[in-house]
Amino acid sequence: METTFYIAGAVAVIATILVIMSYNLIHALLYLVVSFLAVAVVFFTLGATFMAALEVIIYAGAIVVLIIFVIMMLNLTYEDVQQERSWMKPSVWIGPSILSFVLLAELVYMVVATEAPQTTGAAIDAKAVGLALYGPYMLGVQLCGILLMAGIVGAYHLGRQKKKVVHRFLERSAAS
Amino acid sequence: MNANDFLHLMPLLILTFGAIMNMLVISVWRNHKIIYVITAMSFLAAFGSLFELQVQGAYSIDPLLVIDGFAVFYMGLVLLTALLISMLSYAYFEQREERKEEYYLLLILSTLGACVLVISTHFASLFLGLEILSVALYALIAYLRKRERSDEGGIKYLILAAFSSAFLLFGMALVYASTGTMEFAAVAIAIAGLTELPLLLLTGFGMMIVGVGFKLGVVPFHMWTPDVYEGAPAPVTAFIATVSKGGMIGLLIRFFIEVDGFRYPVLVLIFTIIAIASMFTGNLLALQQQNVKRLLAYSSIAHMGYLLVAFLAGNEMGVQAVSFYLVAYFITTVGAFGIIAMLSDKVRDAEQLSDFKGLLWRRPWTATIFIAMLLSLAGIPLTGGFVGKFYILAAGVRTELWLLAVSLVINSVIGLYYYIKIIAVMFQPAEEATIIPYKLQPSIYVASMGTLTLLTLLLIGIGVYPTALLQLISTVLETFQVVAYR
Amino acid sequence: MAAFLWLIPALPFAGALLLVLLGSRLPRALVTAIGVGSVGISAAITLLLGFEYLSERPAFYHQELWNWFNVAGFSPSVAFHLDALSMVFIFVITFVGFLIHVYSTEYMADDPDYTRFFACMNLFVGSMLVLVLADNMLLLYLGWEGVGLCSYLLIGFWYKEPANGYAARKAFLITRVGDTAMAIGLFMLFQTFGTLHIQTISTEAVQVWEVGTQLAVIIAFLLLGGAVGKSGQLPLQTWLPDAMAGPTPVSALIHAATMVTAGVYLIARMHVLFELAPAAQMAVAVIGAVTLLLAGCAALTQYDLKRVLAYSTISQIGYMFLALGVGAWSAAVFHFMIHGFFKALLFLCAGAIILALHHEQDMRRMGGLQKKLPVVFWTFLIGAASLAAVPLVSAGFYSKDQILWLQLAGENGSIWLYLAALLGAFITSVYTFRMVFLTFYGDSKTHVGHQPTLAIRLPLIVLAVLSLAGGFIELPHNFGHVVLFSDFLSPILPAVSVVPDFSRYEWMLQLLAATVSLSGIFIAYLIYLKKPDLRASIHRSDTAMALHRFWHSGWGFDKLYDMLLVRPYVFLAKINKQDVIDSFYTFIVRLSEFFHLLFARSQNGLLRHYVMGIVVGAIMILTITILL
Amino acid sequence: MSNIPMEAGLLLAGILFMLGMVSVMIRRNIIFMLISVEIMLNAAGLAFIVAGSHWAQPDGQIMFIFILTMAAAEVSVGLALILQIYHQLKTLDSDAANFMKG
Amino acid sequence: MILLWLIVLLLAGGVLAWVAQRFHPASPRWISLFTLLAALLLTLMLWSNTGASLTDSAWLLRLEQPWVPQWGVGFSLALDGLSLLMLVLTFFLGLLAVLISWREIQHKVGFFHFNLLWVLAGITGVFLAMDLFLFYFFWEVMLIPMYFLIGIWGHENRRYAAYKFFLFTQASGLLMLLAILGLYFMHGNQTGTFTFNYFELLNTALTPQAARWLMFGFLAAFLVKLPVVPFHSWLPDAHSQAPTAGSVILAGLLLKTGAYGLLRFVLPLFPTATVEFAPYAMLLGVIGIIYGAILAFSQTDLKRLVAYTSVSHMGFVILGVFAFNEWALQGVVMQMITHGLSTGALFILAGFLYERLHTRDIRQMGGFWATAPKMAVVALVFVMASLGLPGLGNFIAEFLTLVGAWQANNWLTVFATIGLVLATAYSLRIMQKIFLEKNLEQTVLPDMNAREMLIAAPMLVLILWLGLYPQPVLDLAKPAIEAQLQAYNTPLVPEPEEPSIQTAFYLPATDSVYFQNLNEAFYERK
Repeated sequence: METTFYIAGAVAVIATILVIMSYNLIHALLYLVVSFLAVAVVFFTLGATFMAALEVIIYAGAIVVLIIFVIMMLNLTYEDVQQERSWMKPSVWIGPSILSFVLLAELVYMVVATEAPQTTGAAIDAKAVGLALYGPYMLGVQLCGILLMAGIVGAYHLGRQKKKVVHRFLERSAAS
Repeated sequence: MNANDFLHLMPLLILTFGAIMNMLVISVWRNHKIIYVITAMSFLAAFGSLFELQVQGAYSIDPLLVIDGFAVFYMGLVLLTALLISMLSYAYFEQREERKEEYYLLLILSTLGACVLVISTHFASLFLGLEILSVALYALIAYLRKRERSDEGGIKYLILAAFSSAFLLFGMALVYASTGTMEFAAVAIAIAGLTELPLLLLTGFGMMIVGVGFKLGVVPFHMWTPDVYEGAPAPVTAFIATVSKGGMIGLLIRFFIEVDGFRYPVLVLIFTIIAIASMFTGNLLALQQQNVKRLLAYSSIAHMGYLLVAFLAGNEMGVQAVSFYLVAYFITTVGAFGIIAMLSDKVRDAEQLSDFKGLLWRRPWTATIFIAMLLSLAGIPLTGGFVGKFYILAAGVRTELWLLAVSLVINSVIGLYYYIKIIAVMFQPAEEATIIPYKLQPSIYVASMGTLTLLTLLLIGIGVYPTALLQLISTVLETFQVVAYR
Repeated sequence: MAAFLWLIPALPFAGALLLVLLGSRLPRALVTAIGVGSVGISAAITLLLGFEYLSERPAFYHQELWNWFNVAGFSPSVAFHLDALSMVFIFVITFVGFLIHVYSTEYMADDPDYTRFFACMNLFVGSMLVLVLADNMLLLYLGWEGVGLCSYLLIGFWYKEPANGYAARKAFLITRVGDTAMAIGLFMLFQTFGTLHIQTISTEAVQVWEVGTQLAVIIAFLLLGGAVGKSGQLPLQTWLPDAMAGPTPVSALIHAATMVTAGVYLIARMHVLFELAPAAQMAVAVIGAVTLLLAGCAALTQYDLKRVLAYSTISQIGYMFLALGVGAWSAAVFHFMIHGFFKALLFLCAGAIILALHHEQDMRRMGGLQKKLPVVFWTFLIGAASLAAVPLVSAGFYSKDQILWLQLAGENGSIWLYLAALLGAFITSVYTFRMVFLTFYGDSKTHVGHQPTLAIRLPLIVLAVLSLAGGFIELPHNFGHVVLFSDFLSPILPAVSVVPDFSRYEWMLQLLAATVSLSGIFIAYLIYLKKPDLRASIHRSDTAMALHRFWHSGWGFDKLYDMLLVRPYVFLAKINKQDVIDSFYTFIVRLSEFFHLLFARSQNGLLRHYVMGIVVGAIMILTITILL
Repeated sequence: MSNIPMEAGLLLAGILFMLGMVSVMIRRNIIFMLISVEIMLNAAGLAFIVAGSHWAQPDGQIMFIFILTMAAAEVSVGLALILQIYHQLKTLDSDAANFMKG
Repeated sequence: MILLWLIVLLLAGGVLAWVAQRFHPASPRWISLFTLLAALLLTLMLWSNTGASLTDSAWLLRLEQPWVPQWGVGFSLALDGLSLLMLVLTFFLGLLAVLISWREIQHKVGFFHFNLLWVLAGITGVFLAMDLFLFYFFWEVMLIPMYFLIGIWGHENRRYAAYKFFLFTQASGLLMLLAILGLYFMHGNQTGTFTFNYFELLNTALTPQAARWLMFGFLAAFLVKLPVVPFHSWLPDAHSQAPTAGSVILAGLLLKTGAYGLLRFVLPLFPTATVEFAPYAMLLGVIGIIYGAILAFSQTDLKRLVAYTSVSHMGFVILGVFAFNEWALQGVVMQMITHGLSTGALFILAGFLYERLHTRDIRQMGGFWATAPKMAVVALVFVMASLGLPGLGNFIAEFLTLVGAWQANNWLTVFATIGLVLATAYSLRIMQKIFLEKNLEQTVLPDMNAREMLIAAPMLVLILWLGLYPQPVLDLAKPAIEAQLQAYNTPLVPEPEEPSIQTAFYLPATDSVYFQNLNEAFYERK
């Protein structure tokens, strides 16, 4: 189990690095899926099987697909990849990387330096989660509903195009 | 969940109900006025239901929420402000957007998020409340889709808010990892015995501060404020400045006092630095600003710094001072943005300093209201802002936070400079107006001006006779169980 | 009659007030009536009061009008104190003042500001009377400053000429320097005695202090400062020659007869204090001696008729100081009175000449007036004789002789002071008759216009009589021994104690003084009338001319003060016109603006940078957590 | 069940979080930024699950569900907004959305 | 209650004036005129009624109403001689301010008078408040309308001046607020009752360290307002840019609030700290006297010149306050009143000149005596008052101050006295440049008209009256001053017996009794 955890973790990290470094959006998204899948494996090793499934279904599935849809709508081309490449100059990424590294170092230091109370991890099955979710966290679930409602209404309002604009857009995409 | 729980959640239920009503009505018949009325009514009803709560001690709905005096006060504040904003919004959106109905829906949801924030006692409810607030806000900020600035503000806010939410979440995870619980009270119990906090926990707190600090718009997490304030429609800006920040403040106080963070010098130091940096940065940034909305954004950074002074006082007086200050600040901010909304035309908001040239002679009453608001921000007597600032200083002096108090004083002076700069612009010789506000229907105009006048009177009322409000605050806060005041 | 004491100063004040309030609407005759009449009635009351005083012989009259104020025991009153000393002074002030007022009616007749002139003159007379009648130092100070104000107003009377304004300001400022010293003296007096009441101080001082107590010396010096300023003595004498910018009657009244002798009055009034402070008293004498020589020399070289008289005034007051310095109080006061007569006379004559010559004041352009202005000539001659102390006939001889004699014979006297005084007497007669010869003899150079009428002649004649006869009320004891005047003053001013050994030399000394005086006249006659070659040879000599220029400029004091005080002050004021302290605050403003710009650049609108801002904040927070 | 130390799990979460953070900072493409934020949120969720597994409580997983919900809502609004911006500016460059500054 | 009505009267009058402009453009003038007249009469009535009650207690009237009981804030007003004098001055100068503005202010008349009356209301409140919170409240209330007065109706550089004025006073005021709060909590922690009441706070026992800091807080506000030299730089700008009425109120009243604050709060609250600080304060005063005089001498802008003379004159105030004896304090009170009159008058004259010439540059003036003799005489009197000519009120003030200061510190007093010489220099320069010399521009300056004479005449009468018979004023202020000094020591000098002069002949040495006491006391102190 431990080995699986470490391997999956390594895969997740590498895949994420590749997400960061790739210039092509679609490639990046594919790596992202890999990363999510690896994380799902990590969940599995931690005993959160239900969450592993959710990770695959919603993150790797729904969200990424949503993004891909949008990318398709935007009709990105090779020029965009070139542009992406031109944006990724060392001068751009060195500073933030150093900052992040500092922050990571601090985080690592803190995590390692802490003597966390020793308890053994235990698998939490879907039933326990479900009981808790519809027990004490009942209200939370309802709030989630409201959250989604806000998201939907917002996305609906913002995403709605003026007819004319949509029309022109279609025209142009047809022409190209 | 039992009937009593429902009763205590009545304000939230009413808001949800209002939102759903709105949605239904929109799907049947888009009508601005009806939606507006429903919205206002649901705010009003939610506010009214607060009186039915009759809080005796704290009523807790384990593990997520608690309804106590503090919660009632902050909810009331949030709801009233939202009501006022919705009233001002009507005039603003009437002329601008062909689809104005969703705005009210989002406004209600957003307010609901803020309400959840102030009554939450658990990381989960904190997070959910915050996100409801944020997600609704993304759409609200970018609501006027045709304005580039509106979109820009929206995307900036979205990315940054999600970014900071990630920090908040990671922090919460660390705290959870360290203590094994996500309830405020349990966290407090877990660390109660410790004289020194474990590093993991501190890191968690530290990362949570990032998230909280972002919402409050304090230095160094302030950079979104001016852009979002400028980009958002004036009523939404008012909403961000008041409801969103107020909700966060309420949460911060509840959490921090519950875990008694004042015991830990690290946290106090961090907040002290943030407070001082916010005051100076905000005020200095505002100094030569020509855009009134941006200027108010910068000034809000400074005001959050002021609030932190009272917050850091960490005593009962501090909490009361924060509450009082918020009331005054809310009235003032809503009033100021209300004026901006009133003066705006169809294309852009009246946000350039030059738009206010000679306002005192062109529209004396509007100008007078605005002057009152600015003076309140500057903390000049006869306005609530003065009493609020006084209270904050008093709280700070009581705990002998001399450094903070002196910074506050210095900054009040810097702040004064740009507030009176606006006033000075207003009494310059009248010129041809560069921005001609949309002619409102007389009834709407009267209603809006009436609202603003009411706000002004309220502001002066609490400035001249703060006793009643103080009384209210202290009675309401009595039920708020504070672990340990210094 | 004593009940009317208050009327003496009040009347001129009332006159001034009336003229100020109604001046522009009154006909000229009424202005004259008010202006001259108020002083005239004052003079009359003074005379009546004087007779009463002489017959009753009380220690003093006292009249309290009201309590000025009372703060924690500091309670000066507006109260008048009339004793012999004040009597002499108010007599001179009102009487000479009246004559000069009369004279002015003609002298100023053509001036458009006739009313203003009389208002100021009346105000002056009132203030001066308050000065000498005050029963406490504070009220005295009121009069003291009041006369300063009037002096300022009258010197700058013809204000259109900037030089006149300058002279006026100079007079006010320089005297104010002395007044400041005096004010400090008053603080010290008050601190010691708890009152500024003069009589109380005089009585208490003797009990509190030994002779030579340091505090007493300091206070005496400070009061001396005031006296020196007002009386144009060294080192504050430079304003007086310039003060001649005012109309001539003003010079006669203020800058010759009355105000400038206020210093003499002050010292005489506070003589108890000065007796307790021998060092200060010695200083008075030395100042007097030096001043009289310096001013005499300066007078020798002046061409402006009035400037000669001005320097001569300084010099004569030097004599008074000399007398005061050796404790010859009554001699000083006597000389004051006589000087008041003859100097007023000389000035008025000068005024008549100036009027006749169309405001020509340069003696080199005069000459030959002996025939054309006979009355003026004769009266002037009498005045000059008195000034030069021509023996026996002139009043000046008696007053000055007394001083000279007491320099040697007085207890505090010394041979050096005597010699200085003697030399001064010589110089005096030289410059006096230089003036006479240059003005009245020789060829006529300027057309004579206005012939004096009664309003001018009458004062001249009266004063001339007084200048001749005034001396006979006090004659040396080897020579008639009339002591009316010193007797009159004796209750107030102690007589000087004479070293008895000197008595037998008195004759000799008088003879010496007379000789000196006459020889001075003779030398003036030689140089300026008889032997013009002599004069030309002096003019050819470089050293003589350098000396001449040096003396002409009043020993360079003006230049010195200008360089030491005025210029640095003006320079300081000029460079700091914008107030350096202000720039400090401007700097703060600039600093905040700088920070504003700095911070504003961070707000560059780039989303990535904003994210970075948050990250930096997170790093800072975590760093703090780790480090602490 | 597992003997994986909590530190290891948290470190993994931390590394993923930081990677996401770097990405937000270095990318100019708004979609990339959004993706990066998702990575961060996912990392935070991982941390919750690690902690929950450590304490053997379901709460961590429940938080993960909430995070998931929030991420979904956020992505939907975000994408809508991005679409809108793309139509306004014809680019996904976040630096182009730079009208407001100072 | 009458005290409250005074304030309410002014506030209401202000609002009425603003509103009334809609109905008739001239009505605001009349409304504020009558309001102030009523207020003045009311205070004069108070004065005339208080002859007997003065002796037993310093306080003539008190009003205590709860305001914010949670904080221990009361609406507490009280009137003693000092306040009464200040009120009379306030309303008198206010009345004049209305009269001067009669023709000068032609636009936004209503708003102008609104601001004018509200400034005066704030000032009245400051002079009456006996609750530190209330005091601070009024202290700030007077700023805003003043800011408007300068900023709207001022001269060319008015905005800059208005900012400067506002920022300086606000900054210093906030420091005072800190000190007030510090005092409040120290008192509260000691006694358990948290209150801002002045009379209660007087009994606070402070450690020397705390007292020092709190005193500095209070001083900050008062010294800036006064102003004392390094903090004076707002004043020349504010004074020279304000409209005439504004200048008069600034110089005549606003500066006095600083002096009043020193007397009322700093002295009694921190008796030990002030004694410690006294030499430095007096030094500041002397620096102010001399520095202000030098600056005044170099100015060419008439109003700026007069403004700097204020700096110089206010140096005497701080010099006197920190001498801690009755002479000096009486001198200070007199200085407050007479400076209000004399400088006010000079500003009014500057206003008259500006109205006629549209310049304040004295280099463009000269020789106006010929055509405007009345104005010249008035100017002369007030110029002389400003240089401290005896017989005019300022002399009494300065002399008493100096006498008092001399008892405290000899050398500093010497330098302060030298300031009198410098005062002569700049004062005479005013006369010289405006009324004397040649009239270079050949301007025919119309003399003062009846309205202007109506303004000038009372001031002339008052300044003369104060110079010749200031006793009523001194009597009125005496109990108040003694009360402020109570914390220091019992008065040095026992009450003198009335000098018993019945006859025309003076009986010497009646006052030797008290002179001896004084001497003893003095040497003991040394």
